[in-house]
Amino acid sequence: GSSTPKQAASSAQNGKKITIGFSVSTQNNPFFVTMAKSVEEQAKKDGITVKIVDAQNDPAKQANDITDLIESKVDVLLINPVDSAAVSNSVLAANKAKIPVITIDRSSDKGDVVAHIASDNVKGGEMAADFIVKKLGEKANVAELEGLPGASATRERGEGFHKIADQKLTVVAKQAADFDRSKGLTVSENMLQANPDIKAIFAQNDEMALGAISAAKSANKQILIVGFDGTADGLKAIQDGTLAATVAQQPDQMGQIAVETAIKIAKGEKVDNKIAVPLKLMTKD
Amino acid sequence: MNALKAKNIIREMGPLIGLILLFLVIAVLNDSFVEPSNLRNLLRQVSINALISFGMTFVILTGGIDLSVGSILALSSALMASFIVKGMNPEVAIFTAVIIGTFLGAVNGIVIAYGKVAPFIATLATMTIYRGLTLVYTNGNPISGLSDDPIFTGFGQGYMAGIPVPAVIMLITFFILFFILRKTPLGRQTYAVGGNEKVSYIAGIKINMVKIFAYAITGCLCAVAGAILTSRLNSAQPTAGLGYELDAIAAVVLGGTSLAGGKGRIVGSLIGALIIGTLNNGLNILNVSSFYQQVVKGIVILLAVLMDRKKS
Amino acid sequence: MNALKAKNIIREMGPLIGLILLFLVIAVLNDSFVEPSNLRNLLRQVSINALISFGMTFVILTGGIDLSVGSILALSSALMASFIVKGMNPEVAIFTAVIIGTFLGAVNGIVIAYGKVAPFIATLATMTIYRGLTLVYTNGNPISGLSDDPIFTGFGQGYMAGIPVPAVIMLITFFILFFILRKTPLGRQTYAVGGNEKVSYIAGIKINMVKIFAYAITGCLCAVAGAILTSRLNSAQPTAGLGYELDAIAAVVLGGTSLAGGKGRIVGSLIGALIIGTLNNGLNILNVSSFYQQVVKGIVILLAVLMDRKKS
Amino acid sequence: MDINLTGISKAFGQNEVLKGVNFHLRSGEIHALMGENGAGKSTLMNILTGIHKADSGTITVDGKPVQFRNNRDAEEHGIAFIHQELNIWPNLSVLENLFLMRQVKNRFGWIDFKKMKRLAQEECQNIGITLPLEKEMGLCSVGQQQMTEIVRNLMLDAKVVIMDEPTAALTERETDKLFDVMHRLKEKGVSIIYISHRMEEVFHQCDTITVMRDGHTISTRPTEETGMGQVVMDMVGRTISEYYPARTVIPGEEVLKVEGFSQPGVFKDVSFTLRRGEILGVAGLMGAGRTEIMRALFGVDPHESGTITLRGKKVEIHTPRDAIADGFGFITENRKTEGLIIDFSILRNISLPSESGLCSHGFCIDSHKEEKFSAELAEKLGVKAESIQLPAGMLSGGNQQKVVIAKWVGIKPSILILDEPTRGIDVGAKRDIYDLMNELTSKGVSIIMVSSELPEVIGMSDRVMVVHEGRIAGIVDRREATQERIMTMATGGQ
Ligand SMILES: Nc1ncnc2c1ncn2[C@@H]1O[C@H](COP(=O)(O)OP(=O)(O)OP(=O)(O)O)[C@@H](O)[C@H]1O
Ligand SMILES: Nc1ncnc2c1ncn2[C@@H]1O[C@H](COP(=O)(O)OP(=O)(O)OP(=O)(O)O)[C@@H](O)[C@H]1O
Ligand SMILES: [Mg+2]
Ligand SMILES: [Mg+2]
Repeated sequence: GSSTPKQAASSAQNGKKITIGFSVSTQNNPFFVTMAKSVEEQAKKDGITVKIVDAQNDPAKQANDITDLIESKVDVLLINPVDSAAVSNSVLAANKAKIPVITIDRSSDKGDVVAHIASDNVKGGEMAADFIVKKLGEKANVAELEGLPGASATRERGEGFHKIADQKLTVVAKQAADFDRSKGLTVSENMLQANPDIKAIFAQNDEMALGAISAAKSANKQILIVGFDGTADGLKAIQDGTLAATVAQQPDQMGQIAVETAIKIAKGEKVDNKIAVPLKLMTKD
Repeated sequence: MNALKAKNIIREMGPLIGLILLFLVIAVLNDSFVEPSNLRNLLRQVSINALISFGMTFVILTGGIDLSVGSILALSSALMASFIVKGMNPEVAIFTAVIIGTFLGAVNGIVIAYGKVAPFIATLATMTIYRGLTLVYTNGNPISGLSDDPIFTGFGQGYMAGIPVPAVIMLITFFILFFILRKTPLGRQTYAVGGNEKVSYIAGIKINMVKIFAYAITGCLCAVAGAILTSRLNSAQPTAGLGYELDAIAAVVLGGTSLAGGKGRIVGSLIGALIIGTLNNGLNILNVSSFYQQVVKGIVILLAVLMDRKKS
Repeated sequence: MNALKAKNIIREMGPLIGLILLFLVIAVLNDSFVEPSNLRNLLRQVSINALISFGMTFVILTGGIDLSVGSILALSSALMASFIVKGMNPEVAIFTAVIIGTFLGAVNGIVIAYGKVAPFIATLATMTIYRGLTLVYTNGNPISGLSDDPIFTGFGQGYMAGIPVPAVIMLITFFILFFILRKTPLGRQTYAVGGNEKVSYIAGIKINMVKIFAYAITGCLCAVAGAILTSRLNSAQPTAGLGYELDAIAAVVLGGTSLAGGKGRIVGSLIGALIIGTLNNGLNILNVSSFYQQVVKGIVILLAVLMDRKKS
Repeated sequence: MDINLTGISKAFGQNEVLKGVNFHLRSGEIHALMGENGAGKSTLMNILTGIHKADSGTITVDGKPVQFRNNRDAEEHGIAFIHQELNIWPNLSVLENLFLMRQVKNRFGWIDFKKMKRLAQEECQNIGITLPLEKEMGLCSVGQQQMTEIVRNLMLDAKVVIMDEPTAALTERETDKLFDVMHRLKEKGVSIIYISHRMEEVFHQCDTITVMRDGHTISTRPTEETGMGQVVMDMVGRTISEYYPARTVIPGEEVLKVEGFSQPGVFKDVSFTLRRGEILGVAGLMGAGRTEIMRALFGVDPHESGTITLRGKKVEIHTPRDAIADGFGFITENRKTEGLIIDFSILRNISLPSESGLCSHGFCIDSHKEEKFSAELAEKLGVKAESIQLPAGMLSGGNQQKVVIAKWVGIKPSILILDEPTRGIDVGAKRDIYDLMNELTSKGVSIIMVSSELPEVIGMSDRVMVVHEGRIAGIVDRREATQERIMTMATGGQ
């Protein structure tokens, strides 16, 4: 289905410049930085105004941010939720203010969302595990670098990975490195120390994977490392052959699609309710 | 004497003047800032930090500090949410969570008072412990699917006489605590302990009790803030409250309370929380880029304290 | 007299005994912990926090605190990386970054000394400002594609006589600072300012200079730590150093230095950093679940301070 | 109330401070407790009031054995204790300091500040003093702080009042007020334990004198049956022939000239000169601003106008550092907050301003040299301590004062400002300090001595400068200086 609230549509048709508000979960992560940047660039290209607010990974701050955006009467609200459950009330509030909502990357548990643009984190975790199985065969020893404990990406990517890995691989170590490259490095060093027979590492984002690469290098070990996100540094590492694969999320596409969808909505055009941005397993070949 | 009083008043007005200036600047730059609906938002947004900083004021007045506020908030909110999910009456669950928060705060106080551990390190430790327990308890997952009970949802989202309920709670708490600090022996002893612990001990003040009270009340208020947050988000987040300690401490210090203990006022903390809240709200409304927001926020805090620097 | 000395020694050994206990426990639980390769890792991992906590020791001895360490690390490391990318000779870039770090630290010191702002709030403000500037400068992206220059890569990754270069830097720095604190008037004055600022002022000590020095040396060491990190990761991260202030302060306090200022030893901070590093390394090696890790870490820190509680 | 302490022993670590002390207080008497610095007087009183626990011995009150838990417990049993080291809350107002432990509440159970203020004013009127009730305690002068402590304790309606050197920070007038009150209390049957190092006071006011030395009770005698010589003999184990040593130094040329020194609201148009080897006494009432003038002169506080001429050369002093560079030394009146770093060892406290001079190889401190330096000074001043490695905070009040003096003598100043230098110091040590002053002046050091003890000012000064409400009321030569003359000038009379 699709919907186009009349208010927003009419204001756009009156010739007033369209303003969209974008609440992004964090800017402390290149993935979301890329997403925010592509939103900004696309908006510039299309000649519309965009207000970007950064929730700094805090759902409460996001709730505040969104009320502030509603307050400044944006035409369309783009939300990249910190957490699907926590964002629900904000979406409901936007519904009440008759501002159409688009969610990106993570969904909202409640409320009317005109369009949801995402790639599936759980699916991505599965893809990573499948890749390792394909490369190393079943029962290979793998280690997992988790993101920030309690964060939704941590949960979903881990869930997908374990769906496959618990059956077909041997997960010998699993430690949090908070999506941070330097923590990824030290934690990998320590995991490799304790388990010299690790054959592969799945890192829940590219930053940690890059840390793991440094660790493998300094331990002089050949290890299959798989990342997630497909950031610029991650892709470069694939070119260099140090990173075996990354589950690329294409945040720039997400941003572009989101802005285009928002404009359509503001102009009263129909849009799809679910827009999937495909995940791509990037490897050297 | 009169000149002294006038000087005192001006000094005490410092933070308020800062707040008013900030308010005016943002209002001039964007009129939607002063719309009633935004002011209501502002109050609601401020309430959580304000409640925590009220507690923090007590702690800082005794010469302590509490870094574990965010973790207490998260743990009590997770427990509350799971009670509700398990079918407990939401009001009872809120009440229970507040008791738990008070207890967690009291644990801080006991470690500090009887264990004689420096407050910074004691609460740094409990900060990680309580956060870890929250993650263990929730398994890292948010708890959602909470009640639709109107009292529960109203707790964070409702209005009373046009004022958001969280703001009402904040104001009522403020008046109670203001009164305790000003007019009761316990309040005066809070100042005394922070001013000179040794003398207070010799004089027969139960300094351990005063300290434990300060941390317990902080824990209690964190749980109240947690309940508001849970109701607003209609879910409990294991990562809720990360970094809240810094905002609370900033609010208290912006309000003119000395980190050395013994000197300060809770009105100041309210104003401090309003400054921080106004800044966050205003920077969003003015659409300042999130990278620059941090720079601006830091500079404004610095200016506000410099304006008011003679204390400390 | 001798009994007093013996008591003092035991008290001063407190943190060391804690470290040894921790070491033994982990070694018993998993033998790969004591392998030379892991000890080398451990030293390398510890070096960054240790360097920062050496600086923090000076700051805390003056009665201050520095929350901006992580942001200084990030900003100086981002600038360094961009200089290298722009073609500057890596060694010159490291040197320049260290100068910049020292300058950023000195800014803290100046705000605190001349602006008479409480250190906590001053560095809380600069923490956000410096972090914001880092994000603005890097646009939120890591800077990679740095040099393959062996001196540069060796800075973080190399070995000298079988010891990781970062650990060598840490040890050399340690001895220099140890000497400064123990043997030079500047070091003594650092203690005096923290012990009683007024008395020090009347005794003719340039308290502002002493304070600025403490913050500047901290900034300098943050930049050195940043250079090590950049070399290890072969890239600069805008989010580098988040939360490092807490680890550094914990190391200093675990080492027995009083947050009230005037009392403490830099050896203690080294031991404190080793305790925290050992804990992190050990918990990873023992593959403790990340949720429980936090709980365990908090409890160990608490126990370590309780063992050593009589000071503060 | 009749209090009997028998066989009280107490050791701090290995330092045996009290070794079986006996002390008997009868009801309605003023009982002086005397002894050298560090004899254990304060410790004994701390034990009586429950602040410290005795290792052995018994305390009986009206025949019943007691053991107080803390000060408050003692207060509730009718024993008030005015401490030597002022026990104040610097962050609270004078009024709150008076009432913190016994707050007056209204019928709702709230604190009734108005009523407390009224009560405080009444009490002050009774005694005949005024206190700035609203002022923050930390901003008050030591004298005002001391008076507040006294008033607070008097309001307890105690049956026993212990006064540990109450007059150390008071001037003549306040001291007289205090004596009036003491006698009024005595008439009401209150007993008073009075600790002081001032002989005249003790002999005029007290009924009985107990002398302690090295943790033992040496003697307890009614005042009529003893004399100053005897008491001094009991205290220090030797006779001290004369109270004030003869001044033999003949002042030389003028070294310091201060002209038109002013700071609005604090002091105005202060002009005086100081000659080489001279001791200039400074007298005045509490709050006259003597301390303020000295602080400004040393650069601790600002001054707005005026010139300082040192040996014919104009100098600018804006920080203590400037003053030290110009050869000034300054012994502050408040040793606890401005004189000592309590946690530092005696050694480090003494060497603090001299550190840069104790360096070998240019920049590193020579610890042997430092130790020798401090040890010599500590010895010279007769600091009584087990070891100079001990924290200064562990010393008795008088010994702390000696450490402060040692510190400043150590920088070899050419002009030494002493603000209440003998506050809390025993007769023997006082004499040592006077001798030291003479020795310093004979070596050409000039001294400015602010003191509230008129006999001391008259006994030791070459000239006496009297300060009244921030102005110089006059400067009189030693030969013309009488107590009456100085008091008249100090109170604004001609
Ligand atoms: N808390 C303490 N810890 C260790 N030693 C102490 C402590 N309090 C007092 N002393 C020691 O006990 C001795 C007696 O001190 P006390 O204060 O009783 O002397 P005093 O007779 O009151 O001297 P003064 O006339 O100088 O006030 C001193 O040597 C002092 O160093
Ligand atoms: N730190 C301070 N801040 C503000 N006012 C002060 C301070 N110290 C003293 N005063 C005020 O300055 C005036 C003079 O102080 P003070 O009583 O110290 O003078 P004094 O002549 O040295 O007397 P004495 O030495 O006998 O106490 C008083 O009114 C006092 O309250
Ligand atoms: Mg004494
Ligand atoms: Mg004075």
